[in-house]
Amino acid sequence: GGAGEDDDGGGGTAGAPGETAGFDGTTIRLGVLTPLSGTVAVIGEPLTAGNEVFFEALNARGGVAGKYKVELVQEDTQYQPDVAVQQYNKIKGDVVAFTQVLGTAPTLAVLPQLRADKILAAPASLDALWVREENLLPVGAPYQVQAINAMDYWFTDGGGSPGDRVCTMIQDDVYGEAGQQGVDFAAEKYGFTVTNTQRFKVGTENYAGQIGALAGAGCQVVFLVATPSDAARIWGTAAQARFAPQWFGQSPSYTGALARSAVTPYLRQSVLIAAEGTEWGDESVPGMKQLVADVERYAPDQEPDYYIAFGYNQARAMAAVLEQAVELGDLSREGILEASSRLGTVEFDGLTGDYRYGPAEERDPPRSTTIFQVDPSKPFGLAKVKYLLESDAAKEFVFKKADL
Amino acid sequence: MSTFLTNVFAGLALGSTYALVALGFVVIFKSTGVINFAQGGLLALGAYLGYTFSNNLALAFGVAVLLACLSAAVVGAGVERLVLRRMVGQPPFAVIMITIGLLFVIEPLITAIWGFDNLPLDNPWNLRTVEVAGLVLGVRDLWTIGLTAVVVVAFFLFFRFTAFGLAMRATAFDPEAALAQGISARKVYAVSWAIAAALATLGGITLAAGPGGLSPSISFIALAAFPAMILGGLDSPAGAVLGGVIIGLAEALTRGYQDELFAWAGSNVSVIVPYVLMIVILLIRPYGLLGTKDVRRI
Amino acid sequence: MAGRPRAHRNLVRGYEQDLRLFGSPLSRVGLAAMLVTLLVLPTVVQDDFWLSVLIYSGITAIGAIGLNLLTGYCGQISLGHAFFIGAGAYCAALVGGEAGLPLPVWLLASAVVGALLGGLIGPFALRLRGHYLAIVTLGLIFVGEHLWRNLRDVTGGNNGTSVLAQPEIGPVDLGALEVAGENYSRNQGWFWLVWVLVAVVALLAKNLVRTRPGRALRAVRDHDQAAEVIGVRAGRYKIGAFMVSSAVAAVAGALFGAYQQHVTPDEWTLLLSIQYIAIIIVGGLGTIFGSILGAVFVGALPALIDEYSDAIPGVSSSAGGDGVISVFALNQAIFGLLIVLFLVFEPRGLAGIWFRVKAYFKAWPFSY
Amino acid sequence: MLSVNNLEVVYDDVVLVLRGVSLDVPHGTVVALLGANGAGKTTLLRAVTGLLVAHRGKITKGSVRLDGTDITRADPAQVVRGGVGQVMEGRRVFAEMTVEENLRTGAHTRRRAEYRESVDRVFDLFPVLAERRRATAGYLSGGEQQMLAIGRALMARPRLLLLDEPSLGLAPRLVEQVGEIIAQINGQGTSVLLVEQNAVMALSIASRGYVLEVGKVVRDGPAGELLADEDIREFYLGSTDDTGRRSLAEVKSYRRKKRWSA
Amino acid sequence: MERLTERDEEDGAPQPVPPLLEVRDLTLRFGGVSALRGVGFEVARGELFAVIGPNGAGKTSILNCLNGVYRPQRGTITLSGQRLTGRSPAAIAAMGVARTFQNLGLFEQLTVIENLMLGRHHLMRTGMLSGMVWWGRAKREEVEHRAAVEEIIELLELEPHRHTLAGLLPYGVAKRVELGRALAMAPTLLLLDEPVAGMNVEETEDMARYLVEVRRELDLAMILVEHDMRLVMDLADRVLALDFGVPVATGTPARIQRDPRVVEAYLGGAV
Ligand SMILES: Nc1ncnc2c1ncn2[C@@H]1O[C@H](COP(=O)(O)OP(=O)(O)OP(=O)(O)O)[C@@H](O)[C@H]1O
Ligand SMILES: Nc1ncnc2c1ncn2[C@@H]1O[C@H](COP(=O)(O)OP(=O)(O)OP(=O)(O)O)[C@@H](O)[C@H]1O
Ligand SMILES: [Mg+2]
Ligand SMILES: [Mg+2]
Repeated sequence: GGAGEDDDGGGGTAGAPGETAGFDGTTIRLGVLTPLSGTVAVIGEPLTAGNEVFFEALNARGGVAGKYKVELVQEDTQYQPDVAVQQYNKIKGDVVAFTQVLGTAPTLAVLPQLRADKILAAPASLDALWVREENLLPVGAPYQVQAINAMDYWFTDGGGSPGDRVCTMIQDDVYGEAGQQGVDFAAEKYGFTVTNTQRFKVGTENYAGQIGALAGAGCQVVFLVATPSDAARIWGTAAQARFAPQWFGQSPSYTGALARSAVTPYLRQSVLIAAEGTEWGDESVPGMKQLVADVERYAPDQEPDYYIAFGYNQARAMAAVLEQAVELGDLSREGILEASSRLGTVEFDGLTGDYRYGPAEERDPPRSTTIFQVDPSKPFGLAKVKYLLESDAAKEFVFKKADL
Repeated sequence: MSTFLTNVFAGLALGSTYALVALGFVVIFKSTGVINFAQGGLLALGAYLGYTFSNNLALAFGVAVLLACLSAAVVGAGVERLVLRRMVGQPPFAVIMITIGLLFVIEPLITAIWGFDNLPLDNPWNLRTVEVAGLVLGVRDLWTIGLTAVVVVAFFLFFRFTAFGLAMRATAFDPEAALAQGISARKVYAVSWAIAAALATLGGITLAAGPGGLSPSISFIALAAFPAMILGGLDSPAGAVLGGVIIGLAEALTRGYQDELFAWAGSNVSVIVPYVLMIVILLIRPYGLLGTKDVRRI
Repeated sequence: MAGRPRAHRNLVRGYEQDLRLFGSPLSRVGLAAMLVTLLVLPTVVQDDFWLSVLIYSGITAIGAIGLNLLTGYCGQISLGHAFFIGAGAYCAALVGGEAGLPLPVWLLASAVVGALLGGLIGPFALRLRGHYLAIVTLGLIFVGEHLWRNLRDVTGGNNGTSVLAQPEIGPVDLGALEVAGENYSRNQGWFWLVWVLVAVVALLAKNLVRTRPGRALRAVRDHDQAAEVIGVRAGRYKIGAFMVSSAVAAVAGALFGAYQQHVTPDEWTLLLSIQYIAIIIVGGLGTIFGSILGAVFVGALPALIDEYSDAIPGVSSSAGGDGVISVFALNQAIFGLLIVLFLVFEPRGLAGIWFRVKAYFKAWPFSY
Repeated sequence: MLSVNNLEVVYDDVVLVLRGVSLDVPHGTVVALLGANGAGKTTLLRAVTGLLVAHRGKITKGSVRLDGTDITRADPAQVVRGGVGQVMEGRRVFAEMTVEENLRTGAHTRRRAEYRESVDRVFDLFPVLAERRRATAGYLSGGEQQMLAIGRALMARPRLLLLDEPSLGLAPRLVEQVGEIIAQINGQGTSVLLVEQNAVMALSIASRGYVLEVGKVVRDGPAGELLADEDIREFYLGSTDDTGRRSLAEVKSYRRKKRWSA
Repeated sequence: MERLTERDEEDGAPQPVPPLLEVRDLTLRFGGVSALRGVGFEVARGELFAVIGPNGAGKTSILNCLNGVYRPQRGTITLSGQRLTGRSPAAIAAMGVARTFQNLGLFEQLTVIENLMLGRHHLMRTGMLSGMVWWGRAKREEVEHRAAVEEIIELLELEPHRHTLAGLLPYGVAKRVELGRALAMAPTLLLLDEPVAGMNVEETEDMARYLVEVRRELDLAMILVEHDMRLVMDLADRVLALDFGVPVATGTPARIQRDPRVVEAYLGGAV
């Protein structure tokens, strides 16, 4: 006979949700598609740890709605789209939703199937593309917003003026383009022009040419969109070439190891990172306080890491969806999508801006960004310079449904 | 002018690394008649060994480099011991595939031991630069060029004054007939793999000492060295050096003038320039600049 | 039992009979068994994961047959297979997705595009030999990747593009098959589609290699000068082999894209080409059946390791796990190790083992 | 010098080629090994030098001894260093090297100083090679390549020389000459195992002969005896009686296929 | 058969019919080496023409020029009035020139049958697409040409080796398969490069018998390059002796055998 889709077991309103794929009546299983190997594993590992820490804390409190435990099913995507799709196929039958799909390209790759299978997934990627996708549950201020806020910071607090030579250096892919869009948008708003743009291929070994071009163009500000291993090479090359503009790094450009290397002095002097939330262990932010406590409790070996917070936030958003679904009495795929569209605003206690969910077309992501500087004395090597900056320009950024 | 010279210098430094890797390819090709796909893996392995010696064991850098070259050579010779000695007389395809298999084994081994993080290699060069006539030159780049020159000279002396080169060619062309002349194919394989691994290590360490630090993706450089080797002629050490320098220069110059001259061809044209150059030259010279022609007669 | 003396079942009465593909009773039984398996398997294994593993293996098998025609039969090493696979996928996106044409059309279109692109290698195939040619085809991968990243209209640039080509033939939609009131899942439909195509491509390829053009290909591989002298236009066949092989690769790419529904330029890399080479060598150079064996082996092995990695000590299968090696790394290492061991013990691949077993049983009960 | 005992060789784990062959090459002698195509002569030589490995062949039974030491399944390079030189079937010159380089590989096991003298001797024997010393070996004519293969084997100054059809493709005058060379080398103390289709030449310089057929020694004896043997004459020497030669143009369309074995 | 009686007993006198093959003034150089210098000869229909000469005299080079593998610097070759010089080997093969090789040019990983079928290649038309389809032309041609090949198998007594890979054949059998492949090409001119090298007397006699039978059954001319003087003397109609690429003498076997220059340069004390 056929292997048709599992029909929703629950259905209807209220009452206990029925068993369904990924839910056996007591435990809710969630998928995680993340790079546990490859160059982006430095992000995937801590980010997933963030997912784990949140759910373990939640389970310790009883679980979703106080009674359903959450369990994660993790698969390694190596940050490759095709592997992501294969792994997606592998576990989609065992989970009610995906609480993490890391990376813009892997998310794009599984999106058609998410739609066909009516499954909800939370992308670990801040692309603006996700805001209007029903099957996705983004958190945080999109990369575009980060870039706009970074520019705003430069002109308001950083001492820059629209006459400055602003340049970009971006990874030659989707992720790079997101940052570029933000800077372009800012250029229009603040009336500057992007003097020079360098694109590079992921994994390039030698950046002398690009750095030479940026230096040749007399760039005073460079917005960088990269992943940590490339960013390390780029800044190393720049340091060696004695090229020292004001760098702004898109959040995933940075990782803690950069604060412990030969280029650290250069980074302290020339680099600012545009990211979310606050510095590690910042007791003044309730979300961070809770996070640190949870990490100490549930993952005592875990080193401080910015990406833990991201995973933690994702889990929180997903937990809110699950609560809603349980309330509706339906943990089936459709039920979860329905719950997602009925979700209101989710607060992240300062770990990132609050997000107004609801039907995809009405979602409103946060517009706030924190500017950090490199400081080896801090855990994870980042010290906040400006907390939750929310520029007017960023508020004006409109999120459109992309034709994907 | 000074940007031009800076680019030329960058090209020379890059080309030197290509030359080291390409020489490694040539050594293996000359003794086994196949392209060694594991060369990139050996390069990464050597660089990581260097990291362990220099960072974890805190040895003097020079000592660490030497030890790394030696250990990599031992690994290379071990490959003969475990695998290649059984491949005498087997079709070249099988041997090529074995090198691919080795690559698949070496890479995960590296990540299992050293992880995926970008590691900073302790080295005396770091980001130091010197200024010569207004040009800012990286100390590491200078060392790379210098070391390559030394290696190349040593290489030529070795082949000039030993019968090993001839034994290698004989083994590559017809291992069985070489055996019949008393040439030990095993020894030839072991020595050439050891040499190739040591060359790769040197290339890997000079790269890892650069601004990029050390990550598993360092092995990709071997792909970029393919065109260098082919351009020079698969079996010609001199060709490898020539090819390396040409490709290095071409790549650095294209990168330097990407915006002015190559914007029409898309971004990052420099990534494909080595290949395009190689393809064009092969159309004119099917055996590269200095390679020997196949001998076939009926 | 008595009656007229009957000819032995293996007696061959004419060349025509001798030339039959499934001549012996045993091979006919084998054929029937394979057909039944093909038909029944997806209804037994309904699990989406395993079906998708088999679907990917089938698609890979098609591509591998193409590469084997070129490398195993015509002796031309190509590292550029991934390029043609990518081209096929984009072609499917255009013809099947954007233009919305049915399956036969987008498959055929990719085949044609693949063949034309394969013809581009022609001038090189005529002038270059062995490794030099192989590295030129490697260049194709890099130049191709550059093209894919920059031809944004077709490929979506780095974003990649959705491939919305549907597996529809006339009124039949294999993505949502309904036969006699039974509904079949997308993966079941795709399984049948892909494996029927594997069978068709294998049959076409088998016919090709056992007739005049195929013999010519192998002659060129074994001794191209002698081939010329007996009247085989070696250059023409080399180019022909490139065209056929890349056409088949493009078909595989089209299927890959349409099944996966989204493709990006990151997928058509050297690694993919190398995987194909591994498949045909592990399977056995110069055998069609070997390509299929190799594809299933190489496709299923990682899935198996993956599935049972929890049971292997020292393997970390989740973030922060305490294993020393990730599943993927272990997978790759085992894969590499197997390849090496394989070739040390059986340089002719899986097909070689198969022949050995056959030879052994032919001589049975004598050892020689 | 060389003694082969009850040797059995299998290719590819399935093809049994030698079925218990025994043979002796006493010190300082020339021994001829005759046999039809496919009898296993080349296989026997490969088994002696250890080159079977390159052909997926295995010694499954029996032993090979060189001067009393067991060299069954020994490493080929070691065997050569132990003083066994050989002319391989099919010439196997290194086509991409020059003539001189080929000769240098032949002298691989010897000291550099000895090279000059040996090379001069080879050039003496085959003046054509001297003329073409810088030519690429692969472009030589078939016969020239054969000369090179012989010359290369002589470069090692082996104690035991294995020759697999050295006269193949050589002009009649040279065949004679090769016979003389073998006799001469033998005179200088080298033992020779000679596989030849040119039985007249082989038996006239050998002291003893063996006839191999489908993997078994079917006849052996002093060369003179074999030369006189009826059957041997018919199959290897080509004349049936004393009335003179029969013209090949008149060979009958059917033939008696007499075999010793089977 | 009558052709053979046409043969002039004493001398290679001009034939009444125009020659099948005319070679004029062939000159071939490789760098400094002159392989051929002004070689010219004619071969009549049905004639067996032998070329002898010391090693490196240029015998194989003549054959290589004939089938287009080498391009002579000077000279012309015509077959039945059509120029061969300048054509590709494949084109020349299609005109009916077949060949065996001194160093075995078999396709080693193909079976004997497949090797022989390749001889029929230029007589068949199946292309890649029709080959894939099988039904139709491909099948028809396979069956038809297989029948022709089987005749050759029978003629050369290759039955036991039909499905053996050519690379594993004993040398003598391999030579026979090569002859078979050349015959399968249905040639008008057959070039044989040392067909009995490496064969013992028995095998040589077998080969001689095949050649004689082939001559009797098929209407073709042969050029035979061989160092086995017995074969040359017994089978050839006329002989060309070559030394250092220069024709030394042409004539009947008997005359050549007595020619002092030939004896001096080539034969030595043999024969
Ligand atoms: N690598 C191999 N694999 C399988 N069979 C082989 C192999 N090499 C040789 N044979 C078979 O072994 C038998 C003996 O071969 P061998 O070459 O020893 O004969 P030979 O006496 O030297 O013949 P020839 O006079 O033709 O050189 C032949 O039947 C041959 O087909
Ligand atoms: N392709 C080539 N390149 C260079 N020299 C060549 C080439 N082909 C032939 N020669 C030279 O031309 C000469 C004639 O060679 P050819 O092969 O014709 O001789 P042959 O008469 O057939 O000799 P044999 O009896 O030894 O086969 C030889 O000296 C050979 O070295
Ligand atoms: Mg032999
Ligand atoms: Mg010749």
